[in-house]
Amino acid sequence: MKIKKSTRIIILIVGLLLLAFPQIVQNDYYIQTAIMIAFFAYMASCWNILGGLAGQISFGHSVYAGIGAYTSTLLFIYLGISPWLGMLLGGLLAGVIAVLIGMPTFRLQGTYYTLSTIAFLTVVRILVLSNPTILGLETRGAQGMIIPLVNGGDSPANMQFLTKTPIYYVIIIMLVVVAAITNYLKNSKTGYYFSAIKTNQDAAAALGVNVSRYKLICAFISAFLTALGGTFYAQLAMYVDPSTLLGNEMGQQFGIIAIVGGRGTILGPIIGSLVLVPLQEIGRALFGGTVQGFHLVLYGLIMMIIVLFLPDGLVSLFKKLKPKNIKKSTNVNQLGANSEQ
Amino acid sequence: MNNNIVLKLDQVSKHYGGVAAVDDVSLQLHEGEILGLIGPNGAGKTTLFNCIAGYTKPSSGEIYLGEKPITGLKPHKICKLGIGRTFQIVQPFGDLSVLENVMIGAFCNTNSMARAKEISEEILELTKLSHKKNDHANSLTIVDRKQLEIARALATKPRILLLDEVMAGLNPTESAQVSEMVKGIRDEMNISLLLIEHVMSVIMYLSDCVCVLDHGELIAQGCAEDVTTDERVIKSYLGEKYASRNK
Amino acid sequence: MPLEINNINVYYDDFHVLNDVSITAEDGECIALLGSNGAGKTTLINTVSGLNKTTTGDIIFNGKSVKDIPAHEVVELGIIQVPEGRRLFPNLSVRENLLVGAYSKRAREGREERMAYVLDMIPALKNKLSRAAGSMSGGEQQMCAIGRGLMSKPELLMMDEPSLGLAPKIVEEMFEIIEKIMKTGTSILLVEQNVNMSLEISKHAYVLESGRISLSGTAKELESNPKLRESYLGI
Amino acid sequence: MLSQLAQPLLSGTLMGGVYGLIALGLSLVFGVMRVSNFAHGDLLMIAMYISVALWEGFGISPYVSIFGVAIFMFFVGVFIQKAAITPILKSEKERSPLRLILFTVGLSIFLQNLVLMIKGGAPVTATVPLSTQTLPVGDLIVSIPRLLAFVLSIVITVILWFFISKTDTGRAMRAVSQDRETSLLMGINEYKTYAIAFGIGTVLLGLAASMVSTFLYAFPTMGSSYTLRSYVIVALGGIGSIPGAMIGGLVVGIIESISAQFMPASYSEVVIFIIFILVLVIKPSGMFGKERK
Repeated sequence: MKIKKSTRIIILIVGLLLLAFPQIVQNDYYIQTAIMIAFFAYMASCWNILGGLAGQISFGHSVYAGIGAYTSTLLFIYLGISPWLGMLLGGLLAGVIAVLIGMPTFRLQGTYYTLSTIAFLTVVRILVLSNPTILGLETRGAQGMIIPLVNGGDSPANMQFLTKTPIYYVIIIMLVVVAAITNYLKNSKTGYYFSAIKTNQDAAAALGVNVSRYKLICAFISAFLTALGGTFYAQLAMYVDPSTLLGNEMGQQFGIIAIVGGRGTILGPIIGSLVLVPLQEIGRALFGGTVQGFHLVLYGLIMMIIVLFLPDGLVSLFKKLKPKNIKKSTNVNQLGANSEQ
Repeated sequence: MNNNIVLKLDQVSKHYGGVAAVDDVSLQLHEGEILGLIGPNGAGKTTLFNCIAGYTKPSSGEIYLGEKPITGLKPHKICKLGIGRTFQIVQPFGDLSVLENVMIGAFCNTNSMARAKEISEEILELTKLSHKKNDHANSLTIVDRKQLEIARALATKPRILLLDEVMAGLNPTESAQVSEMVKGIRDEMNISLLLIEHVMSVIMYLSDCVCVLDHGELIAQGCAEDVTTDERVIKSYLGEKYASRNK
Repeated sequence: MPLEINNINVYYDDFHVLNDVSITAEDGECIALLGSNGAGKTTLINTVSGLNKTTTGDIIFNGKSVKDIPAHEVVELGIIQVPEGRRLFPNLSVRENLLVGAYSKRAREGREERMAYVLDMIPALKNKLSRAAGSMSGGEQQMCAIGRGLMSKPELLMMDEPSLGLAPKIVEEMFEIIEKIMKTGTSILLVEQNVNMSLEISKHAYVLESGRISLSGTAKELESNPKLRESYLGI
Repeated sequence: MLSQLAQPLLSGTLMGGVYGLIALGLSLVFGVMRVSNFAHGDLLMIAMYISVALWEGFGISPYVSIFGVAIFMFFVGVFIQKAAITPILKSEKERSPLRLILFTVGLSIFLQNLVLMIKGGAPVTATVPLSTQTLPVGDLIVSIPRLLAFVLSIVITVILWFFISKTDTGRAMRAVSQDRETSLLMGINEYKTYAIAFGIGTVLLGLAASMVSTFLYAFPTMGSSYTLRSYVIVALGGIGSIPGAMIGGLVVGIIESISAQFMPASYSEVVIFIIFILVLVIKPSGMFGKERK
């Protein structure tokens, strides 16, 4: 797909700004906030591949983040495998599990599919919470695992960094990659197929689309990428525990951010994250951590409002402006053509 | 039309509960033929389509594509083997443009974006939708949607095309336009067609041969003129007494 | 004049289903609405019922415009439809289906007497009251659907393809019932494929073709008009 | 062995009756409107918190406040229906469950965290004098509040069954659930019927919440497990079936209670999930109920 010149310039400027951001602000708090925004934008984008492109709504997607984080951490602790490699293995495992769980549940549509995603997350969380070991490896149940430091935490080869700036660059790169993948999918056979499945499975099948196969492919990609985000989050906190990574809260947030921003678009999850994630910080500033759940109250409220009044998400506000622009430009062309005559 | 049989139904039945929606139907479609399928509402025409295209498995009987039995195969497999279909209620993939809609069909035979685009543009040329190829599929008028639906199916390169009431909802001018297009498809692409239609004039104009279904049964088969003067057919359409009185 | 339909136009999205259709019906007479599948017959009666909206013209019933009244309130005026394909509530018993027919305020009072009256009109239902409607034969279902319509004390009864898919003997039985209903002073708008039977019992008839009235006149006139057959079979 | 199982069988039956009542409201809403309500369990949670607050703040026993709570919940239900669900249903030509799923998930998150914000995450319960009373029956111990809850659940189910099968409104609800267009043609006001169905659904939650608040703990995140359980019960018993919901509730209650003999108590949701998968394999029709009409 050809990208317009103006779009390229915007991408270039935004890219440079993103690169320069840590140098400009030089403030750990702001960098940390930017990391969280980028992280949730990344996760919402991963969710969006399944929920937005193919229309399969999951509110238990954090289960794959948990699988990724636990896999890379266990591989690191027991075998000394670097999380850079571990995250890929975790991603593969998450993808395979997504396919296995998808085989029976993708036959469900709508309500019962969404329900099955929440239920699966709950089950995995309970199993991790109430067992001190998994497959003989110590996971310490609810306590979670602390990731041991290498060289005092200064070991880029093991995804451990002393300052926030490199972490920021890691997640920005991940975000760019997932946006590029989404863009690629949207402009490829696979993405076209996802879109067809989302609108009408019967009509898709009539055109030769193997519906169940493409749903599974989509689940694999989405789970794989989500798992990478899980490892990132673990390395950011240097800590893995079931109630955060496998919590309902995470599972809900990925979806909410994408839905509020705009399902099925590249920018939607990013806009959603830019709008919603700072609310967490505002909540923290207002109540200083004494009040739980504040930002989620707002998330829930915003989601209800968006679903009621702006079902295509915040992104559709921009799109509504677009047709006017197109009309204007054609007018200009016509004028130009006339004057040439 | 020649005598090669491209599609053969052998005593196909479909029961729902105790009711036979399709009852022991046998028919043949020849290469290059347009076969009309008519009958009153609820006669089982769409169910028969669903059996052929794999959306429902016949309770008994066999369906052959050429020599190959295809009974009970999944819809996407049947599409790949060369049977395209349209639906009574058209639903374009609304997220995509007209061209992209057709490309989904074209991907049936290619993985390349460029090749799919090429095929689709050819098809759009043929279906006279080229000038709208970048329009949002949801913004199309009803007649364009119908043509898009056909274009999408054509892009899968079918040997046989099943058209389910493509003229429904069109005014006479539009329906004449689509009829011409359907004829063009047969002549230029050598595709055999099976079409369900309510608008009789369309059936008369297009079909080489007509099958009449009533209560799931095949009650008449033959050339258009013969069928419409067939007593059983008139009876099923107009009622018992009318048929006998106007003999 | 109980029913007067003046120049209505109905669209589904951009599909023009009814094009300037006008129809009038007298008290206690039967109007036959003929035409092939897809001509717009069902759309027409659904518009009278309030399920579709007309963009122009008016529908007047007993001197009152009904075109902007929501479907569930149209029933209160005495207009009821017996929909195509029976559309009984399959898991409700015959008795319950009849009771739902008398759901409207105009019919709720004295509905037990009404039911006795309906069962008198359609004796075939008498010993099937406790059967689940969905488990009955097509003919029995059609009788039940007519009974359900009668329960609402209709002044105008619109029947959509009542003979569809029924055996000839049952069709005759049903037409006898329709004649009985007419004698009670209820106007009937009959949509039918069974041209002959419909023309036999109706006074006036209209033929719809692609959303327009292509022929109209007394039943006698139409019966001998060769164009009628043409519009059905296209020859 | 048998005597070992008798006690869990008994507790499971008692609890199962309450589960049935909770699922009934969902079954009604799902059955009549085909509306997915992911906030079902959260509405139960809200009602329980209200019961507990009335007991702790004003000393009003849940057994007294039950009707007040039920009436309040009726208005909550009608409000949700009129403010959100009806507009969403009206705005869509082809009804798809998607927006309702998203809306009710939003509602669920909102309610959960509102309670968390105001009351914190610690579990609460209304410890009334009756809470700890038991009744020995042979070797078995019957908890009196649980027995009461069970009996009331059965009574309410019978009343509801009577309402649905014998009254005009009940018949109208069944008619709408089977064919909404034809219901309109019979003079039934579709959206009014929906509001009543949703209202009754939340009333049932209010009644159940009041009864269980004397022996179960309420906490902000309890909702999702009740939502899941209710959907499983509805799939088991058949969408919209009243006796089905009760039987499904008893089945789930008993399975949970017996499996708790072999597993840690925290595994109850694992058990529900396993039942979910089993229902999916054995009785898929329960979950493939048409959501589009």
